[in-house]
Amino acid sequence: MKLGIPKETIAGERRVATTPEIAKKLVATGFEVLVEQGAGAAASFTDEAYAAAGAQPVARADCFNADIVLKVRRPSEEEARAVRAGAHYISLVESCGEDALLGRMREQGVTVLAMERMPRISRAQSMDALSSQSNIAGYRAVIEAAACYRRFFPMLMTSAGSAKPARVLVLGVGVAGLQAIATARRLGADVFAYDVRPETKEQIRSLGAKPIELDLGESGAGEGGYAKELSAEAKARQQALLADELAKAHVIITTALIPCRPAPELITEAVVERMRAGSIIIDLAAANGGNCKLTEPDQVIERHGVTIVGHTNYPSMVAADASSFYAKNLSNLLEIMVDKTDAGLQLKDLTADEITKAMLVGD
Amino acid sequence: MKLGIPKETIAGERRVATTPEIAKKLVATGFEVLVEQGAGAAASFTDEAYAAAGAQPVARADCFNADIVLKVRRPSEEEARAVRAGAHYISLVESCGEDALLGRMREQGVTVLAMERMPRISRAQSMDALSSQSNIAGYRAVIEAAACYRRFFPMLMTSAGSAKPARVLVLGVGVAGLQAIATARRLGADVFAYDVRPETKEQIRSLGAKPIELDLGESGAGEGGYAKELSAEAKARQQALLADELAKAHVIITTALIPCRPAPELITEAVVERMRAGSIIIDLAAANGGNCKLTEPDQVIERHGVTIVGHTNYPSMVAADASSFYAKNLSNLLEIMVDKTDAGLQLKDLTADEITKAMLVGD
Amino acid sequence: MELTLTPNYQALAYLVSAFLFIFALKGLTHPATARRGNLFGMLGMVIAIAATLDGEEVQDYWLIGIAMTIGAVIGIRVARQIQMTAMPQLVAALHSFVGMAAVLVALGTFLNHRAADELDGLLMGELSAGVVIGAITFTGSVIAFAKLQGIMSGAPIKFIGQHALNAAIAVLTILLAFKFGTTGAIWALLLMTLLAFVLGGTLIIPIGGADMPVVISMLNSYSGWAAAATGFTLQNNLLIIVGALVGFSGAILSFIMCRAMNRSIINVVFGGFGTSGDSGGSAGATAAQQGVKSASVEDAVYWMEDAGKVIIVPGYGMAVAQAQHALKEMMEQLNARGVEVKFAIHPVAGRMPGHMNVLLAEADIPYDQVLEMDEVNSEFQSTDVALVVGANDVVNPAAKEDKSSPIYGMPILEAGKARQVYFLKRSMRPGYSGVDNLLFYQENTSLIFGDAKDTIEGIVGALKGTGH
Amino acid sequence: MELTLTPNYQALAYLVSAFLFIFALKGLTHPATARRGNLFGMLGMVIAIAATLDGEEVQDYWLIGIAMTIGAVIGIRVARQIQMTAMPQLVAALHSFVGMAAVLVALGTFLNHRAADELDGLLMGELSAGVVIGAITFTGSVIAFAKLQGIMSGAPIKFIGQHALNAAIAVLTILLAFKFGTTGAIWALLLMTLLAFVLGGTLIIPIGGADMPVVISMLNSYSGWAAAATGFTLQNNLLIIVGALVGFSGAILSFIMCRAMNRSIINVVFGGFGTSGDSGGSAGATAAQQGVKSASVEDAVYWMEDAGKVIIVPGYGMAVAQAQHALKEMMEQLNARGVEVKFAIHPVAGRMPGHMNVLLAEADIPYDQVLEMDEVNSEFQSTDVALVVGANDVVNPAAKEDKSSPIYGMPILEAGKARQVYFLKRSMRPGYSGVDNLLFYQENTSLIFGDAKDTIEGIVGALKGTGH
Amino acid sequence: MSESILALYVFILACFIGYYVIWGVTPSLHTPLVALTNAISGIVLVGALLVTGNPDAGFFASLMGFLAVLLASINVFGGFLVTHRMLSMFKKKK
Amino acid sequence: MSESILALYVFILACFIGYYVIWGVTPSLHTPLVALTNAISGIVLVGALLVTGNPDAGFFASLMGFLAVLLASINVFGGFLVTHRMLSMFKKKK
Ligand SMILES: NC(=O)c1ccc[n+]([C@@H]2O[C@H](COP(=O)([O-])OP(=O)(O)OC[C@H]3O[C@@H](n4cnc5c(N)ncnc54)[C@H](OP(=O)(O)O)[C@@H]3O)[C@@H](O)[C@H]2O)c1
Ligand SMILES: NC(=O)c1ccc[n+]([C@@H]2O[C@H](COP(=O)([O-])OP(=O)(O)OC[C@H]3O[C@@H](n4cnc5c(N)ncnc54)[C@H](OP(=O)(O)O)[C@@H]3O)[C@@H](O)[C@H]2O)c1
Ligand SMILES: NC(=O)c1ccc[n+]([C@@H]2O[C@H](COP(=O)([O-])OP(=O)(O)OC[C@H]3O[C@@H](n4cnc5c(N)ncnc54)[C@H](O)[C@@H]3O)[C@@H](O)[C@H]2O)c1
Ligand SMILES: NC(=O)c1ccc[n+]([C@@H]2O[C@H](COP(=O)([O-])OP(=O)(O)OC[C@H]3O[C@@H](n4cnc5c(N)ncnc54)[C@H](O)[C@@H]3O)[C@@H](O)[C@H]2O)c1
Repeated sequence: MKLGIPKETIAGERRVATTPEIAKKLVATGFEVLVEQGAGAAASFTDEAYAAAGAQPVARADCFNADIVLKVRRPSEEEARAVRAGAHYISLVESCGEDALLGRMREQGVTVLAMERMPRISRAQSMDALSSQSNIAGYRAVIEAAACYRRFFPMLMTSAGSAKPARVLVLGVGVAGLQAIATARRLGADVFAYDVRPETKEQIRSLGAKPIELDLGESGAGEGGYAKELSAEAKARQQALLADELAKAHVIITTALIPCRPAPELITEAVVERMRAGSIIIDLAAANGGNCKLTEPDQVIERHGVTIVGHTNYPSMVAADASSFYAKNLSNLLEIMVDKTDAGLQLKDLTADEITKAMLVGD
Repeated sequence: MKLGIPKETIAGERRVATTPEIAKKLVATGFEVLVEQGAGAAASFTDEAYAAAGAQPVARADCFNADIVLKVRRPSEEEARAVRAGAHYISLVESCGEDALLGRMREQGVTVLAMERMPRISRAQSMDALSSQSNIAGYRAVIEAAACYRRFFPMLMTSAGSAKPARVLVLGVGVAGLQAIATARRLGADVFAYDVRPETKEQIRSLGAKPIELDLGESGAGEGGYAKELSAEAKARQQALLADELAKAHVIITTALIPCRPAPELITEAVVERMRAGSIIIDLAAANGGNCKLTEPDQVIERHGVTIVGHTNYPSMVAADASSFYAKNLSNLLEIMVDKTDAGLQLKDLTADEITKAMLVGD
Repeated sequence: MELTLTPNYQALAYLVSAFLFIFALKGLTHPATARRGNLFGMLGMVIAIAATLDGEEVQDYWLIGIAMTIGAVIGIRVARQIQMTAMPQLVAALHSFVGMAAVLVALGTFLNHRAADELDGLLMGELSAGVVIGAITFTGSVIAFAKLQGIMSGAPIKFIGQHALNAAIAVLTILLAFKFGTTGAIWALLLMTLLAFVLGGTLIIPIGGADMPVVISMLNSYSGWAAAATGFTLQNNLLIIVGALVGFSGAILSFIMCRAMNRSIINVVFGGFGTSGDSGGSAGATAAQQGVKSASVEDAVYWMEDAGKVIIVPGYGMAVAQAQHALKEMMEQLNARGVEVKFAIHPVAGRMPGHMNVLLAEADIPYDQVLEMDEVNSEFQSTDVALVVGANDVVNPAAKEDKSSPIYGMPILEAGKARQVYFLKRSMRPGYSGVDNLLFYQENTSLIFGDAKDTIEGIVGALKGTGH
Repeated sequence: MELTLTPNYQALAYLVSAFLFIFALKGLTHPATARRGNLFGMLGMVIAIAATLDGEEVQDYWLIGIAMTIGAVIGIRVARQIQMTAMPQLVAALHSFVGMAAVLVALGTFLNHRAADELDGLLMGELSAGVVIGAITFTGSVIAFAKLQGIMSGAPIKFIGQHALNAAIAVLTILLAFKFGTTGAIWALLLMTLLAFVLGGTLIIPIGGADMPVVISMLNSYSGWAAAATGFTLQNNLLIIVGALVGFSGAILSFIMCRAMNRSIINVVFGGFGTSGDSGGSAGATAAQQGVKSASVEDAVYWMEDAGKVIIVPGYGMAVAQAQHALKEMMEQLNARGVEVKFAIHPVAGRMPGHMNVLLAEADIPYDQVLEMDEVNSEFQSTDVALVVGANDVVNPAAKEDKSSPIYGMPILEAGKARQVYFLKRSMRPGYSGVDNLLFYQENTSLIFGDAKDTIEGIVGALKGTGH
Repeated sequence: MSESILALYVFILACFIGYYVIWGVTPSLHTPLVALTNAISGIVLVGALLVTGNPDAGFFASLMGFLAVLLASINVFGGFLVTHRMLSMFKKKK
Repeated sequence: MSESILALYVFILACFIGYYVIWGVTPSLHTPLVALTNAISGIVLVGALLVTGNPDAGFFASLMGFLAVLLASINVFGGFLVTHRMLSMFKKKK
């Protein structure tokens, strides 16, 4: 069974869907691994390393001719067309509900599996790319904040005066938010955090940070560990109650997301105006509309003296580890998708396992 | 007595020689503080803040008409000429030995005090700008490394595989090196460090990192806590003995300097070739020739898959805190330079105090 | 004018014997000296018996020889053949013998003295004490034995007015003792003895099976007092000393045991009070009801301090308790004793990827002692103690065994394979997944209830206390 | 047939008195109960005296009344007027009185018994023990007093063959005791007494002044044995019990004190052995020579546990020892007792700017408890304990007082203004600047020698031990 | 001082020792300690011997003594042996 | 059993108690504890009283007794008072 790993084409995307280390494992399992030449370069994986691991560096077209095409990002029109009929296509397809492109692929005879539809059950944790990539985003967002901030994160008392610790506020305490908290704490910042889901309070404390508690009059806990959208009333209330905390912060890292909904707006322009000059907002929800009103996706802008960072692809900035994690998620998934038979690997019935069943697009 | 604080003109310099907070103190002491309009903008200090602190936002020419001109960096030709006769000029003049520009200023009747000539005695610690700025550089260099590195610094064991901790090697364990060690340790890296001065071993351990010991056959400890240049033989030996350690490292931060000498070359091209693809070298000695052969000042280059970062002005990246520290150093210095009399502030005999005596250029 | 000590060699032998008993008890307080302690005890007993037999009071050896031989044969046989698990019953049974022996000795002494017409009030008072305490010990121990052996239900048996009844019997017994002391009436003696037998039963019946260890220690203490009382009647100082020793140390030991089990001694001794007033019950009590063993900090220390290898399994509870710094210190203490310590990190331990790593790094635990699941799982088999610190789901064998469980299919850390498993958690509550942990019920598992940080600090303290 | 206890009320009073003495000693082992312990002691003594006076053996009250009044007046006066600093001498002096009293009592008893012709070997043996031990206690205490008071040089006085001489005197004394015991010869008694007086002197003279506290405790133990010996001669059980109690506890106390001072008890008791073999001397010994007080962990704990405010001054030594985690735990322990704990950070503490901040943050010490020099300096005055953990230059008053010092002009943390200052460092060595620290010599300063982490961990352990 | 009073002294002092000697026992030794204390309380055997050995003892007294010796002997022999077995179980791998 | 032997019993048991009672003393209480032990050793006063109070005592014996009572009294009164003063010094601010 052939696996095709093409180079990513979306601008700025440095990740790759498999690494030499994982390729070696896949080859050992019995897959034939075809990696487009140069696919791993941006993530510091050389073609030689892939070859050494038993994968075959091939031309782009050959990749798409595989039985299963593994990618990181949503396919482009060209890529969608390139996948052959009867093949399987797996990536973060970045779609919600109806999707013309994916519809066309299915018409073409391609089975599409969406990594972001991975169910949140214990058995699927090792395949959950959303978690693995969010984790990286949370870490990298703090590094970005520290790089942009014109002061120290930690408290330092020196003979040339004292640097006060940065007051970091993390909004949204999911996977990314927790890692952001941990990283900011490591750097010595004074860290506060807020989420609509009440169980996050203990989690925030478990990382040594301080939870902010607001009384919204309703719970934000939704299904499967995700949050649900708040009522209009509660949204307004949340903005108002958060305002003072936000204005006091020096660095804000927002990660609040609701699956398949626009990101909640937590930071208004009025709040940004109140912040100290030189403060930083890192908006991890930039791709979904942003948690800050002023955020512009993929742009770093300064408004009212506050730097607002709207990068949409943090995992890509940590391309090597992000690729490793993603590749590991894929290989764990492939493991439950195939049977080893005497006649080589055989694809299982994907509707029989609740995991693959949930991932199938359009069924 | 008038203090003039002009805006810095060197490209990329974001610092300023006083901050609103320190300006307030100086005003309280009896100084008249003239700050060029917009001088603090790049460091997030607004003209309004200065005005609120009692300083006067003035035009550039007025600044240079002051009794004492305070700057961060070496004066440009234009600035040197602008200082009036009888006035004092204080900054990091960045000169060693004979210096035509400063000679002309003295001929002009300007007394020049070099901040980098601050003697390393206990009493002068609070005025030591080299220390305060090196400290910032050490911190910021690690943030830069984390931002460039395509993997995690810390060890993380997750359901999508484990990230191994970055192996960080710090060369030169002075003020900057120590802070780099501390910051890298905070981020969870596995930190090693090396210096020619033997007393640094205990200091490295005191920050939880591991010292690398080499037998050079001679000690590198020089005067006043600084290092001295090694013999040619010892240099070669050092390069050879370090090579294996360097090749194993994922992130190298070099800070090795010898006052008024070119920076020692510690990383040869051969070593860079041996490093894992995606590794990072942050060369804090870039301005003095670099500790790495390949470093290009003010450039980020990639050679043999290794990213070599040659920024020369890290403090400026943390402009707000760097300015605060520098301003505090200056104000502590001014305190020992003047007497409060009924007739206002009076300049003391600068040759009478060992500190100011050592700082005077050309006497 | 010469030293007049010679005829007193028996007294000196008794003194030596008393010494040996003291050292025996002291020896048993620490594992390193425990076996030596027992030997001291045996030696003390041999000397005591020899000195007594050699004394002028003992003239008739036949009966004694026969009785001792029979007793020895029975004692050694039973002790040899008993199952380890039946030890508590055996001790209870042996106990009843001491109680009965004390009663018999007191009665025999009475008969002897009456025959020699040497009765006086003091003597008969002492006699009464011996008889009563001995009798209570006897029936009490018999009941304890029956409960432990399963002949009688282990559940506390209660009835209304039980305290009143006990009090009434006790008062009556004392009155009879007074009557006997002042008149020497045999009927009073016999009735008193009878009542004391009854009292032994009514005192112990209401106490639940879980408290039996404390009860046995308590009865132990009684038997000491009985021996001391006998000593007074016989004017034998060895009996007095050893009786007092056993009596007091037994009482203290009961107290210590209660404290270790988080029970009040009053509750245990007056069974009825405790169990009825217990609202809800402590974590330990709940655990016991469900067949889960709870343990104390000292138990964990006992196993860890001389272990070859200890593996720590941290989980979300470690993070909640912020126990990482304490764990570091515990690791250092163990390392100092030559114990190898490793941390086993499950990929999803905690609530975020790498949660444990962040905290262990904060506490400066060396990276090479922190192992991934795949690296470490094969090591549990050769591990003496697996210390599960606030983790739960990640070591739950249900993930492997129970297909219906929501965590089925998740790989786990095989902590259960270690020789001893200690869980440090606050309650029997499940973890994130809400699934009951099957490992709790495993033979080699014990739970130490409480906040993980407090418990670890307790362990560190105890480790420091036991300095080698 | 009735109870025959009544005539024994004196014996019971003695028993109560013995009880009280035991509780008195127990009470003095912990600050919280110490004063109550002393009261128990007084009460015990009052009961003992009253019971004795009321006994039938005492008939003549006149002499007793006069002697006790004089003794009481002198005793109370001296104890009231003595300077606190002269306490040790006073105790030594009081001690000599006990020794002499024991000698006199033994001699008096001999005379009384001889008059009544009741001498026997056992009695005279006991008498000899009382006389000899009492005499040694007397001269020993006199010498100790002289050394402490400065009448005699505090330096250990040694001469060749001193151990041989002592041994010879001891053997001779024992021979004389035997002679006396078997013959009752007065000359033997007197000569023996004389030799014992000499022995007391020759035993103590070689011991140095620094060891005097231990010596006094040792002599204390002797006086206990003397009292017990007297008890045997007088067949008085109170004297026996209390004598044994004082004798043994004094011996143990000497041992404990030696251990706390890191001295071997053998060295101290046989002065000559110890001091000659002492190579170099420990940090504590060096400190003592330079007039610097060294203290133990428990001392620091004693002052901290009930303090209102403790300020910790960390320095480079904390970093070297990596004591930050232990400090965090100590802080928590103190906070739990309601003690306010702050960290005072000097701008150049450590070896890099912010060195302390990095480490304290690692240990998760809350930022609001970490204060800059300028904020905190005014607080030392209202601080009970300043705990200087591996810092040195940053608290050295030489920076303010000594113009010639290289650190002159550097602002310092004014730790010296706290009520008590404890330095945690390994030696008397100076810090980075190489300047001797004037604060060491201040009245309220003590040094606790050892690695800072070990010391802090010791403090944490002790704090846990003293749980309220 | 009467012997009874002295006996009382001895008794009380022994109580103190009983009090002090047991503190600090390792919890895992609780059970063996109970077993040992039980074995030691077999010291009533001494009393039983004195009753039985009394040449003037009547039939009933002798009978009681006989039974007492028998029972106490079981306890003494069984008790120490049981303690020994418990402690052997506690021997640790080293 | 002879009284001497019983006295020996009492003596030895008291030694045990002396041994146990003192462990765990706080170092800062070492000196007060020495002072108290000293005061308690003034118990020889009881012996002195018995010698002096003996109606049959001769002159020398009475003299010795008298001196002994005097010295022991100084110790008793002075000792407890000194201990008390030391402990007062130890009283903490609260
Ligand atoms: N790592 C991730 O990314 C991630 C994300 C989401 C969910 N999860 C899930 O989280 C679970 C992680 O497993 P786990 O074993 O680490 O945690 P767990 O199964 O949730 O168990 C944690 C245990 O810690 C105990 N605890 C809580 N506070 C404590 C304290 N102060 N002192 C002592 N014990 C305390 C609790 O018991 P008591 O209440 O009795 O004390 C609880 O049983 C897995 O089910 C995993 O799927 C993981
Ligand atoms: N902060 C900066 O940027 C910087 C840079 C360079 C120099 N300095 C200088 O460094 C000094 C800092 O003052 P400081 O008070 O922090 O340090 P310090 O004066 O150097 O004193 C540190 C003390 O710690 C003790 N110590 C070392 N290891 C120890 C251990 N394991 N346990 C216990 N004690 C230990 C040492 O005494 P023992 O050997 O007796 O144990 C030493 O006296 C100043 O003189 C400052 O000028 C500072
Ligand atoms: N298999 C598993 O058990 C598993 C795997 C991964 C994650 N999870 C859990 O799922 C949960 C969500 O994870 P995620 O990071 O993917 O979530 P996400 O990325 O969808 O959202 C990020 C966070 O934003 C929060 N948020 C949404 N609206 C908000 C608002 N208005 N204000 C403040 N915060 C708001 C959400 O509560 C969430 O915590 C976490 O608790 C995580 O532990 C479970
Ligand atoms: N007033 C004071 O007491 C005071 C103030 C500031 C700094 N200092 C001390 O001065 C010392 C130097 O400080 P700095 O940071 O300004 O030094 P620096 O910037 O001049 O040099 C940085 C480091 O590079 C090292 N180095 C030089 N050649 C090397 C080689 N070939 N290989 C490896 N390392 C080499 C030096 O030893 C030094 O540690 C430090 O110990 C610092 O603590 C003292």
